[in-house]
Amino acid sequence: MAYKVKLEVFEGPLDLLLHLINRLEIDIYDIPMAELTSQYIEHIHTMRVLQLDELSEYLVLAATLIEIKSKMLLPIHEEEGLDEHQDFEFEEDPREELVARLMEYKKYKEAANQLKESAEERAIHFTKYPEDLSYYGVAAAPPEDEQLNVFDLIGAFQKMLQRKRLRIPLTASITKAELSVEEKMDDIVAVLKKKGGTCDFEELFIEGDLTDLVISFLSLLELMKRMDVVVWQNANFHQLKITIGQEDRNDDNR
Amino acid sequence: MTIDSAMLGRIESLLFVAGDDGLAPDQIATIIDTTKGEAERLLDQLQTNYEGRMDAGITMRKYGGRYRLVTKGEYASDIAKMLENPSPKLMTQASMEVLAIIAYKQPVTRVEIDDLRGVKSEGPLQTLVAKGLVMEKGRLEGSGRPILYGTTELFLDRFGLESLDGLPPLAEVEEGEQEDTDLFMTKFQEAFNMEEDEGGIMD
Amino acid sequence: MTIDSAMLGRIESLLFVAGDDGLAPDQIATIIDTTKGEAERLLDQLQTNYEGRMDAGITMRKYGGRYRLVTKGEYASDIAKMLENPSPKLMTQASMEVLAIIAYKQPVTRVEIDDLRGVKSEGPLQTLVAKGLVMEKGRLEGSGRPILYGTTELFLDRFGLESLDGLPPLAEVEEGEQEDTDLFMTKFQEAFNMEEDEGGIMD
Repeated sequence: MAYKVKLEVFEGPLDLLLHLINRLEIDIYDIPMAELTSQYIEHIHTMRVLQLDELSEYLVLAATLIEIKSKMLLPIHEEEGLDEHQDFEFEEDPREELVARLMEYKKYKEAANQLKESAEERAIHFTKYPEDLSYYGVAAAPPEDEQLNVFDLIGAFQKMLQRKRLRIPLTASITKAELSVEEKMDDIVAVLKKKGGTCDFEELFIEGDLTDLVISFLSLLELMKRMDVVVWQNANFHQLKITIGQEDRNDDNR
Repeated sequence: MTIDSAMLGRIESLLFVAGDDGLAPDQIATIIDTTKGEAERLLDQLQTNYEGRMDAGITMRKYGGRYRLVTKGEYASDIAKMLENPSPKLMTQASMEVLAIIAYKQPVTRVEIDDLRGVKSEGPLQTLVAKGLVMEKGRLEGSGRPILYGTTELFLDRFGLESLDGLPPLAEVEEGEQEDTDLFMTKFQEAFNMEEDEGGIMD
Repeated sequence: MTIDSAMLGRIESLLFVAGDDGLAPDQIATIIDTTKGEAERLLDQLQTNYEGRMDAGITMRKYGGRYRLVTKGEYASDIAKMLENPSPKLMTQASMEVLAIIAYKQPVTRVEIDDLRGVKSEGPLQTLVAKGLVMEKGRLEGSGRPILYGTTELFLDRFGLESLDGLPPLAEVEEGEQEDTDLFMTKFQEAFNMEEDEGGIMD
């Protein structure tokens, strides 16, 4: 089994405490206060070196831990035996309140993780912008008398930011990486064959952005160099014509 | 059946136009001039069709009471390839914790959140408000009249929830007692610690 | 045939997200890892399916070498009806978006608003001006001297604000929240080697 070093971020004293309980494999319903307290304080020492802003909050809990620890050192009240627990007349365990707090906190910490999963599951479903309806007329405004909420404004703004984030990049950045001269040469030969072996120079440059056009041109140069195509014109200033090389006319695999 | 087909087409076109704003069943009903119940039946039908059709890249989801068209989950990686910045940044653990507390306990004051977490939550709380996930829902009567916080419509959308009832149930704290009483008792005896673990501790 | 179905779904999902921008066949080919020719064949197939399916509210059109999904012509009147809908919660979203941009970024030109939203905002803007929530606040110096827009007194009144300072702060950067704890923990881990973590409680 791989040894996993997990970078743990503590979200406060209770979080640190839960972490320690987990790491020390302590039964949360029967916390050994001495051990936990010393571990906790050891961690705080490290934190103090780093001047944690929330140090005071950690210290408050440290004081609580020490208080509980000292209460538990007090003589234990007489216990009558096993049947004692049936009349539910227990002394309060000094740890009780702490455990309740920890369990309550843990509940929401786990809920936070579940929510994170919900968000991840939601994020795989993409939506689209609403269509621009200005063609159909003017969009309605909020009804006259309605009291509006500034938080709706924020919601609307955030939604818009999200849309912006999901905007599709320009054609170039998608195609650039994939468009190779090699492929384009094949395309050009294919076009030529479709057109009966000859076409106008311009016909090879109808579609595409700048990158596309440059690649087309390079491909054409390469084809000329290989004598796969011939470029010619009837006279000066006439239309440039491209004709496929003889050996290519009946041969699919150049 | 063919009547339904045309109706489904109408609804699809409306949902398509609405995009991520989505439409509530009663809005749809008004536009296509039918009852809300009938609109909901048609929406169910539409959903079934999307899920059943292999050649459908989109399907329908209801978030916060409004239906919207979304892409099917299996195409997420294709779409991610196409977009400039596809994956949303995850929120910090602190923000998630505060959000969870607000979602489950709303309306709730900042002090309650602080107490629960054992740490000040002002920063994450403001972030959540600024992100439109959390909003003020009035004020608590009494001294200081502290602000009460709750979640927004956008929260439901971002977390894929139909309503707050759709929140996953909070883990039951009393699991040791109620679900596994025997196991609990066994541990109990092993520990020779018969005192107080019984009751009040957990809630 | 079933292989085609799944491919059609993939393409539909891409076109759906691409929206108005549309996609060129070679873009689609790149994403779904096939040839341009094959992509074009699939696009033809998709088009045929849309036209043939009565329950399809959308179809596909090619403009300027790029394919995009559009609603079928016969539903135009339904879509127009969305605008007249007496409780147009959907449409308020567009207006709200424009209003939010103006409120937070004022003074701002229409072009800036369009850029931010990625769609034309003339309609909602006119509506907001007509309703008195937004007004001209002079003109930008420079070419064209475009109109600058800002919010009105009525805006403050309707939103229950004393002044613009009362607007809650906005998170514009996706994750601006550099929380102290994170920074702290980064350093902390450098200094202190965390051993284990089995998960259980912490995860």
